[in-house]
Amino acid sequence: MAIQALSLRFGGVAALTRVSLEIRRGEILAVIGPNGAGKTSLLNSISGLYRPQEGSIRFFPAPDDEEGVELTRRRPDEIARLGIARTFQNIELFRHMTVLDNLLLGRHIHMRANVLTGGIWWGLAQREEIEHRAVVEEIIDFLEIEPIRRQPVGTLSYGLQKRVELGRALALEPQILLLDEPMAGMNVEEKEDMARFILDINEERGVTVVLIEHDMGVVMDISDRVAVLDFGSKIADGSPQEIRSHPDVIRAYLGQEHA
Amino acid sequence: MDLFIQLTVSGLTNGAVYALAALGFVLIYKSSDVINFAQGELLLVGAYVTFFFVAQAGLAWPVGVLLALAVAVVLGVAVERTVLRPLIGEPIISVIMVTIGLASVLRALVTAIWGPVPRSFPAFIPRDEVLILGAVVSADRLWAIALSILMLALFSLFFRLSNEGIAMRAVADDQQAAMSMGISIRRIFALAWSIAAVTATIGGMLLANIIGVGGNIAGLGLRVFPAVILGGLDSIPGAVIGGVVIGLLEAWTGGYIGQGLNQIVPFIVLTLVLMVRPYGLFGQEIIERV
Amino acid sequence: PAPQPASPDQGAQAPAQEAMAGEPIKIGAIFDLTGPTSDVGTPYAEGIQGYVQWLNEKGGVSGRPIELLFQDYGYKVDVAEQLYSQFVNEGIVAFQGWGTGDTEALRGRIAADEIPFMSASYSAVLGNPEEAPYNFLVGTTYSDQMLIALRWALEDWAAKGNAGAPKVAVLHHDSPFGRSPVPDGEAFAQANGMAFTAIAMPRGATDLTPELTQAREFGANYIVIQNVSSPAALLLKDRQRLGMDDVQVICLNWCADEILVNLAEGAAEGVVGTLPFAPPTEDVPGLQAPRDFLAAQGQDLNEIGLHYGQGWWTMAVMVEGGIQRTLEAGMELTGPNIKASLEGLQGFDTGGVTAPISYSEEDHRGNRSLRIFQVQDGQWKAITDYIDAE
Amino acid sequence: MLVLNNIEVIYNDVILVLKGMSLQVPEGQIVALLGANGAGKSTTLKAISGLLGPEDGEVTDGTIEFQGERIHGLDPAEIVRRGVFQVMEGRRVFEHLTVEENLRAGAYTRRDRGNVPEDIRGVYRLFPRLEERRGQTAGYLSGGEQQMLAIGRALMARPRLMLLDEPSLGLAPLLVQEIFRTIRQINREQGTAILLVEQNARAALRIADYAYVMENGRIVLEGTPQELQENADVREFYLGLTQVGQRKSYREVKHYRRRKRWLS
Amino acid sequence: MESGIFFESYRQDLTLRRTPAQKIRLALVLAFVLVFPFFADNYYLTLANQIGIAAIGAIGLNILTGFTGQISLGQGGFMAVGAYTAGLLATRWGLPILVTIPLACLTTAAVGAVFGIPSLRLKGLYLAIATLAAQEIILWVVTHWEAVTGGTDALVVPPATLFGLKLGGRGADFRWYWVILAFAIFTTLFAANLFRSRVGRALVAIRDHDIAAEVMGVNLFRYKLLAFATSSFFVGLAGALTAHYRTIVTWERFTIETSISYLAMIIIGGLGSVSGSIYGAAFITLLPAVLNNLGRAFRDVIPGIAGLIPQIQLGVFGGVIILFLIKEPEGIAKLWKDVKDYFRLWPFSY
Ligand SMILES: Nc1ncnc2c1ncn2[C@@H]1O[C@H](COP(=O)(O)OP(=O)(O)OP(=O)(O)O)[C@@H](O)[C@H]1O
Ligand SMILES: Nc1ncnc2c1ncn2[C@@H]1O[C@H](COP(=O)(O)OP(=O)(O)OP(=O)(O)O)[C@@H](O)[C@H]1O
Ligand SMILES: [Mg+2]
Ligand SMILES: [Mg+2]
Repeated sequence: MAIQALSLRFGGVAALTRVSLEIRRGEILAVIGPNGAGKTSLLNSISGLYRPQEGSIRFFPAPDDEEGVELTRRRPDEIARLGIARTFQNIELFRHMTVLDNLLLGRHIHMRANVLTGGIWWGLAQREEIEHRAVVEEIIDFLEIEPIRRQPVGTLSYGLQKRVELGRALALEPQILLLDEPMAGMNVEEKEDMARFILDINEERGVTVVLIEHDMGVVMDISDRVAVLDFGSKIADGSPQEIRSHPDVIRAYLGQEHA
Repeated sequence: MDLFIQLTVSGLTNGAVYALAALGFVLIYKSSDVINFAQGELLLVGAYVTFFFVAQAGLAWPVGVLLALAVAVVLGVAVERTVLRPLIGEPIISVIMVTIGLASVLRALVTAIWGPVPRSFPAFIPRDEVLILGAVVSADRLWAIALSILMLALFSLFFRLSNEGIAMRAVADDQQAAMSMGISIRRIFALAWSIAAVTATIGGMLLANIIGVGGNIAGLGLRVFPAVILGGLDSIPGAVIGGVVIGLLEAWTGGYIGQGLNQIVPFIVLTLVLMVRPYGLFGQEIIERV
Repeated sequence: PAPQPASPDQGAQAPAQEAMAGEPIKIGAIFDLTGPTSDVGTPYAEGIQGYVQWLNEKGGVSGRPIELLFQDYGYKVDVAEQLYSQFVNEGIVAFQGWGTGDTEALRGRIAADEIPFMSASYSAVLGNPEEAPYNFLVGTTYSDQMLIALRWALEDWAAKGNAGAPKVAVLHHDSPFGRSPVPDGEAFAQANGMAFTAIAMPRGATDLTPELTQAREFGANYIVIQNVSSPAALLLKDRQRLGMDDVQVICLNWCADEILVNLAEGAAEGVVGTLPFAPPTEDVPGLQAPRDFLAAQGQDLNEIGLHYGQGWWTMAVMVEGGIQRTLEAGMELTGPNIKASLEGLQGFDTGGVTAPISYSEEDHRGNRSLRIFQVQDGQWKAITDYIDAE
Repeated sequence: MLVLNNIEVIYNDVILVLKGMSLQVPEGQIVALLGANGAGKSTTLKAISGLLGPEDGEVTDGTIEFQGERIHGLDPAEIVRRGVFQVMEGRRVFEHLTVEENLRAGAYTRRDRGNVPEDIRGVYRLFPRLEERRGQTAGYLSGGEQQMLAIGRALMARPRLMLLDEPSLGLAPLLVQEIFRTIRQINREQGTAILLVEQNARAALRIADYAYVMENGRIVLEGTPQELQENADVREFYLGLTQVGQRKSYREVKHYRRRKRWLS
Repeated sequence: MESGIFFESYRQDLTLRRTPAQKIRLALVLAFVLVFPFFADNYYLTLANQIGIAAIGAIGLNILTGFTGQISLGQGGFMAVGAYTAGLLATRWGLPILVTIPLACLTTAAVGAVFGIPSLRLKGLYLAIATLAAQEIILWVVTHWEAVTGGTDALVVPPATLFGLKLGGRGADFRWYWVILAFAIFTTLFAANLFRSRVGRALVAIRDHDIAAEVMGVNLFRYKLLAFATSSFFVGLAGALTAHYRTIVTWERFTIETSISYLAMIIIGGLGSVSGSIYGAAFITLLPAVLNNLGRAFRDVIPGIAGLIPQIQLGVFGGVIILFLIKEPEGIAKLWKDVKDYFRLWPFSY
């Protein structure tokens, strides 16, 4: 995916100014930056929730696809169908639905029952539910959330919700997974779990991952590349090691402690 | 041209009556997110209570009106105590439903006490005709304009500047978080309902002055819904301007087209306006950040 | 089915009659005591109940008391249906409805159940047995009221020394109830060279200036109102404010009552009305019984108003014109028999409260004439003799 | 100052979440409460501040005392008035209010209205970013900005005991340091006692005077930060240190790990 | 006591009724429903039929409001579309009900979808106004378009026949019972099925969080329109059944009051619950009936207050709604679930 000179403003606030960024197939890219730097806005632009005023986001679904698809004028659901899934900073699950239903919704684009077949149930809809249920159960196994399958997600603790949200995104079988602070609010143990999930998703399922995260330990350890935003502009971009010692990054973001 | 002026003036002034009725709606919504389906019944109670003090008990009207306003405050507090308090933190839609129940209770009370037959209202609000640009209007409508402007100013300042006003908006945003600020939801609800009942009493008085005290005052509760939405559910200036715009639309369609189309033209215009401005003319956007 | 009054084997039924003696006759009724029309529904209901009580105190019908099964239905159509079927179940032989909504909704059902039905909805269609075989009207239909009003307007116009024909605007409730007399009125106006227009009054309006200015633009000399009292009173006040005093207002029956006079305050002076039922201020013999009955309970008919007599006499027509005549003819008290008895009713005298009531197999309109009344000094006074709609 | 004695909390009349939870916060100290996701930390805080009601939760057993008086069962507003203020998890700012109005909402229970403007300036000094956005609708702030606002709002109440639920959540490293410095500063300068729920165990233990670890609705471990830092489980699961005190790499997480000792 | 339920296959796991207790309950209810009309008189049959129709309408409304989260104040209007379409088709062209009813449903679905267009932009109560507009506009058309609606005061529908069997006349309530029951069961099953499959899930997701649903690939606009259409389809069914069952269509049955009382049904029954819609329909239909009977009983017992009984009934009606919601804000469905949960775990609560 190639992002070029993307600019996004809200009234007077410039959330993004001419940000260009490349997301390479199969990598884990971390996006870091101070609070309010525009990281979430960047993800929102990719998934079609924000309409940037300028710039382009080109997505290349297949390796040999030179042309690519322009995302900036597309609806979020179209973008999802292209294979781009995400999680949210503040957990945006369907609170009154069970974990299972949340994950099954992730399968939405892969299913085809309509009102009629759904209402009639016997036949297509039932077969389909069973089929996709199997896929979802696999994800449930993978994320180790078997015991809470049938709980409404609204009553789960924060950490579990984060996991369910990851599961929902996975259920979409995306090519690119956008994660907005997936480990916020977790203790080290849980972060380790999460890190392992992300690595597995990346390595075993071959999913490209874009990750916003403030825990530098995590960022340094699992990402292949890091991009840094500050005040809506990209100030650096490179391997974790390069970024760690980048003076602008230290000044704007890390502080001395992490240097 | 004469016709146009007459229609415009009468639409404007009638709109002010709508505005007064709409204000209570907005106040309750603004402080608790609740659509009050009993707003019309609050108007009704207000009108009858004033009627009681001024016409039946024979008090001088300033005293009667003050007493009626006091009753409104008591009513607001009573509603909070009996109905809203147990529902704090429950789904808003349940609270909305409860206002439907409340409407029945209030209507029953009023007919039980005052009977079903409408009566004329003591004429302490002047009803003489006044000429404006050659158009005739009744003085009570001018009162409606004055009062709605006054309340507009009063409540706008209240919500912007006073701590209680800010607390009310906070409660509407997030009850639990507001509780954690030490804001007493009960107090805020009682306050909101009292204020709404007070405006309803004022609106009810004016309305009774125009159409008499009777059950159909309550009908205005839902009729002002378009005005409220057009202005923006949570906007006080919106309620006033929405009321006026709807009043004008009704007057023009009534005068030029007729056919009872004035019942639906406001809705059509309103829907079109909303397609351009989904939160009404002045309503605040629902914030959806992810 | 053809009515069979006085069947030859009357004697055979006599023992059955004996056995029934003293057995109450059940009649169902629904009232609007809490709904939107409760202002007029309440006195009407009291009139019906008053009549039943009065009759029972007198010994009932042929020695049998009337048992009135009644409930408030708050003008809710589905509640009306519930109560209707409940009462039918409990053995009613006739039914008193109330408004347009329930009368229309039950129309098909009462025909199937063969339950004679009266109500305070006076749409002409209900007087047509082909459309509504079991509905009977006591009040003059809205259409006939309209014709009478226009007839009077023509005369009045000429009497005031005007040439030609007046212009008439009908301001009506925005519903089928309101519009029901409009087509007949329009036809009459056309036939008589009167300019005619119909203007809808929006429901729940708080300002009728737009409608009035429309009427003024049209140049109306007469305004006929087919609506209930509260909006009509608002219209009168707005009319006065707009200086349209020279336009004569005629109220059809649902706004021609004491409520209008009270609500409109001075603005109702001079308004005329088509009143199918005489108001209490009118000293007719037919109101003496209700007046005395109420007085015995410490109440005053004049206070309660004309809808009391309306309810009273509607019930009286059903009981005396239908049930009593059925029993007297020695027939079994069934819906078809009551219907047949009613259809044989000729010139039933209501003591001057209404024009005499007659029904036939082809026509369930009780009468087609009434007197015009006018508000003078805050009271409805008859100003004409009976005017016929034909 | 604050004493929780054996409290039990039940949600929806059926889900038992706290099972005999006890802890103490002495006057003027910072106490850290650590624990896994779903252990019941937030529930504990809500039980103290009386905010369980809207979530259908209920304290069914045990006592909560603040300065020697039972506070459980009191109206939340009353609890705030007595000086206990919770900063809720997940930055519950009032979205439709401006930044400044949010701060004023925080001062709702204050009686000394005169000092409020000065305190607002104080918050702006602490978080200059908020001052830039003072007139902006809070709902449009970035996550981190909202977090600053939530803490600033708490300061406005000048509480005696502040309950902080994961204050560093979603903050950039620089700001995390900043926030913890601020917490300590508030504690030292104003004498505010603090009960701190935090996942960033390292930072929390650095400023705390005492710490508890909870798991599954009860306290499983407590002690001074030094004591806890020496506990092998805490080192591994909360601090992410290897046996030799090196930070583990997230890349090398083993798929099967040692069970915690306290989960027998 | 059940200690947990285990399933061998996902198919089993996906059935609507899982436990033996649920199956027994269902069988009991079915048995009752089948036997009831043979013992009930017309009054109870009327009530049952009203409940049946209301349940269909309430399920329809719940699809839109409870499951998809779009508050609708247009129920009365949409029912009117169904009723008038069915009525007109039957009167004008003498079509049989097996034709008029589906056509009425489809027409209502189409009208519903048109009025759903503002949902592209509007949300929450602002959208509610679009449905209120639907209510007012439809009723205006119905009462003014005399060329179509006939110009008489009400539209009289000829008594229906089904498979050569006359449904009208005496005993109509009994015969209609079966027709309404069949449609009610169809509606219930359809809705229940819908919400355990893809489309229903997407609708619920939209209610819970529309942005998240969109990002997961749900086309919001299409699904909102779909919700409007599906909901209106069943609301139209309720209207069409009313038309044929009562053999007369009058606008006064479809006012805003109707819309509000249907809202009451689904809120009291349980938003987003199919069975809740049925409970709510029963509750709101039976409450006035019960109060009327109480009123009649008390009128004779305490004659002193006879005059106030109607007002008391009205007040109690409101009071019961309030009390009920205070006790159980999430409706009868939740109450019933709690009762079941309690007995499942009983006597070992917690
Ligand atoms: N919908 C919106 N309307 C107005 N302003 C917005 C909107 N979304 C974001 N902003 C502004 O854009 C800027 C960037 O916000 P964004 O959420 O992208 O930051 P971020 O980098 O994700 O920060 P954090 O790490 O705190 O989450 C912020 O100043 C925010 O106030
Ligand atoms: N409203 C509720 N209804 C039912 N269960 C709840 C509710 N809120 C929380 N719980 C349950 O209570 C337990 C404790 O939740 P709590 O939020 O206190 O955990 P926590 O320790 O704060 O976790 P985290 O670190 O993830 O925030 C969890 O298992 C959760 O599922
Ligand atoms: Mg962010
Ligand atoms: Mg927590």
